Amino acid sequence: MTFSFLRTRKWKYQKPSRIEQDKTVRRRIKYESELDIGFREKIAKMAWGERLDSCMQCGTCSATCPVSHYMDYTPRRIIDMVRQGFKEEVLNSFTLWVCASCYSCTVECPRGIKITDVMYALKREAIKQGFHPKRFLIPMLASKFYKQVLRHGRQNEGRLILSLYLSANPLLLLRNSKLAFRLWRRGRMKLFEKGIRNKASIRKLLSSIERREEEPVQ
Amino acid sequence: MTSTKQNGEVRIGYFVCHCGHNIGATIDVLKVADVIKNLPGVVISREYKYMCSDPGQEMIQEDIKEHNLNRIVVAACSPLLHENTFRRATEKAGINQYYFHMVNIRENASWVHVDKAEATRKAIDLSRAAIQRVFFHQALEKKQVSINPNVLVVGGGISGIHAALTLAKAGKKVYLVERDPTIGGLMAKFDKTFPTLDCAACILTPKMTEVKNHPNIELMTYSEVEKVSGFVGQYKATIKRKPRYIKEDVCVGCLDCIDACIYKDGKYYDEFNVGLSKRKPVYIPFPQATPQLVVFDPEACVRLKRGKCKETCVEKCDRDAIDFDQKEKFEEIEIGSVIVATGFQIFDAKKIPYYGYGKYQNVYNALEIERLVNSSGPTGGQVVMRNGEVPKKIGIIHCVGSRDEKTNIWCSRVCCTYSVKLAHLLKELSGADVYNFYIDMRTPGKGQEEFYNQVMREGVHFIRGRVAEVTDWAAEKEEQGKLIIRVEDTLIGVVRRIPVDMVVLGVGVEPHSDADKIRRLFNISCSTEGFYLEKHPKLAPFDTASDGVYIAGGCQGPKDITDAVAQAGAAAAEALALIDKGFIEMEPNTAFISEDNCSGCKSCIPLCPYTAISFDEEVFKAKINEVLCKGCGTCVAACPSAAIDQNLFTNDQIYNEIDGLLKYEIV
Amino acid sequence: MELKSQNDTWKPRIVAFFCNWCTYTAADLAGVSRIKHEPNVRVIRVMCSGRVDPQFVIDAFVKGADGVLIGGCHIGDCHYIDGNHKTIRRFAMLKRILKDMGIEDERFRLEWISASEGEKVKTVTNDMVEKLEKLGPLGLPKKFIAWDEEMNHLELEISKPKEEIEHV
Amino acid sequence: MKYIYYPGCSLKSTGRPYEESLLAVFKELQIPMEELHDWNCCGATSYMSVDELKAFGLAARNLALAESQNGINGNGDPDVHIVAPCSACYLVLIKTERYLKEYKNERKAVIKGLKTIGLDYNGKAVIRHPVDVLFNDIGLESIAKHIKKPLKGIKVASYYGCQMIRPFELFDPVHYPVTLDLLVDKLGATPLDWPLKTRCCGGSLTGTLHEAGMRLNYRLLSEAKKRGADMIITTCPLCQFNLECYQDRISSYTGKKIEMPILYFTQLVGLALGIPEKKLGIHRSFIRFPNFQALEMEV
Repeated sequence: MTFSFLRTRKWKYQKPSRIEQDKTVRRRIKYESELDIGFREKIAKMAWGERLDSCMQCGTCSATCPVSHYMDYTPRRIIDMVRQGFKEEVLNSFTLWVCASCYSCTVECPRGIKITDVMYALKREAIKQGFHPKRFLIPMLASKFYKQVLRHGRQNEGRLILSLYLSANPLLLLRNSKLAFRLWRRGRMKLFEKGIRNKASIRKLLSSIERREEEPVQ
Repeated sequence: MTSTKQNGEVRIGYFVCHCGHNIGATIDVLKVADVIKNLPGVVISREYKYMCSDPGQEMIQEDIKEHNLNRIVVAACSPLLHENTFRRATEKAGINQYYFHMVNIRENASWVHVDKAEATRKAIDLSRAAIQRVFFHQALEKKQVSINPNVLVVGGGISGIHAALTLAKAGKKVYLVERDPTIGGLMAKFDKTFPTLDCAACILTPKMTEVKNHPNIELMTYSEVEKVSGFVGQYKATIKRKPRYIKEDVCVGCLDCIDACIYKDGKYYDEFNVGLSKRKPVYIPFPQATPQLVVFDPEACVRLKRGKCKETCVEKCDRDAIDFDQKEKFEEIEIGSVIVATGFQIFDAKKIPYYGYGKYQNVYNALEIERLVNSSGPTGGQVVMRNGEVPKKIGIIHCVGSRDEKTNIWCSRVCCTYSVKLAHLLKELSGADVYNFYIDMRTPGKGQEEFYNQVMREGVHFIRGRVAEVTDWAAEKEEQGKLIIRVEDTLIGVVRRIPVDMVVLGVGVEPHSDADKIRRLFNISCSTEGFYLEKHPKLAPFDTASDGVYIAGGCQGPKDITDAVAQAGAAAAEALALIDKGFIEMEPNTAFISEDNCSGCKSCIPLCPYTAISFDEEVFKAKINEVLCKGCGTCVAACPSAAIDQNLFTNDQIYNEIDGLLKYEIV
Repeated sequence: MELKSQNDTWKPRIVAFFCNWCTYTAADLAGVSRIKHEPNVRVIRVMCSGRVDPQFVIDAFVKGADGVLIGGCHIGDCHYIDGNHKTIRRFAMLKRILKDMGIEDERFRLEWISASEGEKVKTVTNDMVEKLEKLGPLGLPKKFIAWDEEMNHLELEISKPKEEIEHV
Repeated sequence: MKYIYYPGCSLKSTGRPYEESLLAVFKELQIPMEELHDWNCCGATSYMSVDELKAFGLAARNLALAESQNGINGNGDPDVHIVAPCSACYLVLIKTERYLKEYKNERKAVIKGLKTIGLDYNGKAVIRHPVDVLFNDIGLESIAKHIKKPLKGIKVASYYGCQMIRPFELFDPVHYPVTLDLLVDKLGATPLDWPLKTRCCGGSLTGTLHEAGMRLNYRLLSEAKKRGADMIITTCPLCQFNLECYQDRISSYTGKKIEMPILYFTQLVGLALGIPEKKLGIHRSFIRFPNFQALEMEV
């Protein structure tokens, strides 16, 4: 499970990237016992997921998505897999993390499904259940962000990226150092910034609205 | 209390139905029968599997005879469904049918409730109310109203034409009103019809001519129904005749005036060719238009706009048929029944901006393509795009405006097969590669699946996926200058960008934007989407809630020609059944005044919408004309001295119904 | 199946007057479509909502209804041209009278439900039941008994000294 | 009425020119505005991926602060208009407002949490985007009155991005927004009609899924260039950053030189209003925007 293109330095635009084929023969069958029957209900119960069941698999979401070609399962397939209880495949999929929250699918869906919000629900579920790939930048960014805001009440882009790259892949830091320098020279990057005045209040607020896991959303 | 009991001691028979599991599964029918048995007046209380079946009805009749019953209460389904069945059964057993009353414990209880105890309690309450009510029932006779045999058909599309011809052939006088200058409707614009590919004009024009020539049909084109009054059997309608500026009885349709017009070429939007060509201010919609009469467009004609023109057309017309002073006329006609066949309109693709209709010139809607591929169309059947080129690759998008919560939620039913048909025609005529983009392929009619299969084998591509956008921005060299369709091929699971030259939008159908106006004229209900509501979706798809008003064709819901014609025939047969009976039986639910109580206050008189109440100055009392009364009961509710009452819904009956419903708390 | 005793839990009871052409048909549609809703409404069919005499409504409250619902065609759709216009006028007047009688606003409701709005029958019913459950029982009959007793008592008090004289 | 300015984290760092120009323009147009005291991060998209309820709590704190900061208007109603220039903040705040309106249990939980830190939220705050304020409250006509230097001869591609116009249709049609184009037209420049004006720039993907982000930005930049745009204007600090800061890298990947000035729409408005470039933060741009006075001369 690697992103080969992350390593390519140059890409030739005119030629579409070669399709990597899995040459090994693999048995593919899904037994009912492997499915998580309650998964559909769980996701549907989360906020704004109520209309999951009315999906007619038209594919508008995938076609309108600007990043669907980086997904292993298109959003349409994710929706159906959620409905059918393919929990592991869904939570292991890149699709959740590639989603850039642009809301195109939500706007276009002819059945009014809030697909972006379903993706958020799946992201939360994946983080909670520890499903996302290790050292995969996007969920890491989310949790770094989470912690930074918890600590300072505000977020500092420079420091966020710095700590993200440090713990994920220090090489990335090197690659982006020039950009950082240019930003800094134009006064658009600060590494040190004080957060909000009353930092404790943020922690107090967030810990007080901790929700027990079983508590259903209505 | 005793005064209302016309036939001695009240002996009630109560029958409760299981309706198989429909009622029995939710309501404890035995318990209900048991509770009702002990109520005063009830002689016999029974339950049965299917009360409406023959044995069920026979049971009622036998009980009436055996136990000398004189009131019958049946608790079963909705009175709108089976009230008449049981009334007939009661009548057969020798007592007046209005001694019967029906309790709805299926639609109103067992089907909509889950809690068995509560549903049973509700059934008992409703039954108790009915038992108390029937004490006050009286013997009544149905009143009869004669029927005017003339029929008004609104809409001259294929449905209206077929209905009018059926009625005319049966010897009935028909007024066929059409708002366009010609009859023929949408079908006249089509080239070939699916799935048999027979030419629309070849099968439609003979029927149009027949309409024109039939002695029983009075054709009123370029006309609209303005006002309707009266009731079943005795309707009056006012028809607005828009001026054509042509003497209809003089013009022979030589079309010389069109040649003579000061405009050498067409300049105005051609309605028949949906804008693909231009017409002159004086025009005939299409060569086979019926009637063969020209029309002057008052918005375009120089003479009509400015009052001054060389009037070359008038010079040319040797029959002197042109009359610029014509005014709107109103005609009043009397009819007994109405068939509404106003059809549907196509969805306006501009409402979906991401398909680029109206923005990119080579995006067409399906109706435009029908004209484009038509051999008598603006290009003579050549598939030439607006930019003058012949397309090499064509994309046809299904479900445009249909199955979408933001536009129309319903399936338009015809688009799949007509898109397949257009794919076939476009491929045949232009040799282009044709791609069809569908969500679900729905080709349910006779011969349609076979047709779909045939077109698949012709090499038309079918891609399952709803198109997300049609744009002109190119990501690849091959996409330059093309329209790019972005879609997920859902069966493969990959997003594709397909560059095409021409995009055809398979637009859905929807109710006319002014359907509401017609609906109010005839007092027809509408389903939520705006199509006219039938009385019963299965058993009376051509009937409406207004007696004597029938619906046919596209105004009732999306349908193809086959179904529209079938429904039109059924509506005509239904109207014939009404007419040939000669009279109509009305519910005797009229209001009546007990003169002793009337104080002469006149408050009821302005309330009656049918002016059925008059005032007798001599005795200083109000009087109700039973023939005019439609039985709404508004006057009854308003009478301050309780002098007015309504048969079938008397005050005593309703008060006792209320009492029965709420009795158990005090018990 | 055991029927629960009728006093164990209080449930609001609503008397509904539905016009034959729109709302009654809508209720039938709700039935045919199996749209489940609260079982508290008891429907009385009338030809037009204009037939609903204000006295019917008062009578229903007096006999123990917790709420009264009138259902008619949308304005402009009346089968009898404008019967529902008359309903509105009566409704407005009656609402004021009921208010003076101490009957809360939510207990008396007028709704336009057309023949195709089966779903609306459900929403209106459930909504009304929910509101009435919050309000609690109206219980006019019991109040009447209490008031009658009170009146009797008062009368007794007043007539006590005269009692002997009258007895003679 | 005084608007409450909610800058969000980006406007204090990478989006500094946005803040500078926004404040300058509002000052020039005499729109009273005051920064929200002790605001905190809105949570952006990342918080939503970790814990939804907390994300709403975080955003609700700002709403509650705004409600307590602004008093009461003439009619006695609370009158709170929050101006959130960053599209992400704008959407998060709006989403929070709608969500708390729709879901009772969540509202209760969030308000309970706010009460522990001495705040209360009653759903009165209205969240506005500066585009919305300029277009609907101030009006194009009164902006036009302030124009000192019409931007004649510049072809401007307006880039609306995602979160300002989606998923809620608030002040602009979701499929084909027009407000910025009308504004550009009013400023004297030529608006460019291009189909990608609402297509995603990748958001934070440029930092995490680099290639995907680069490709998305390449599409936007090359399409704008192909259609002859002189510059792109944006309404969001992240969009601006993505479009501007990776141009050299995209050029080196594709071998095609792309030099497209990316301005905030407020900078463009400021230029037309005659505010000095320095005050608008134009000197902080990577790609120098050609002197517009020279362009004016050419026409």
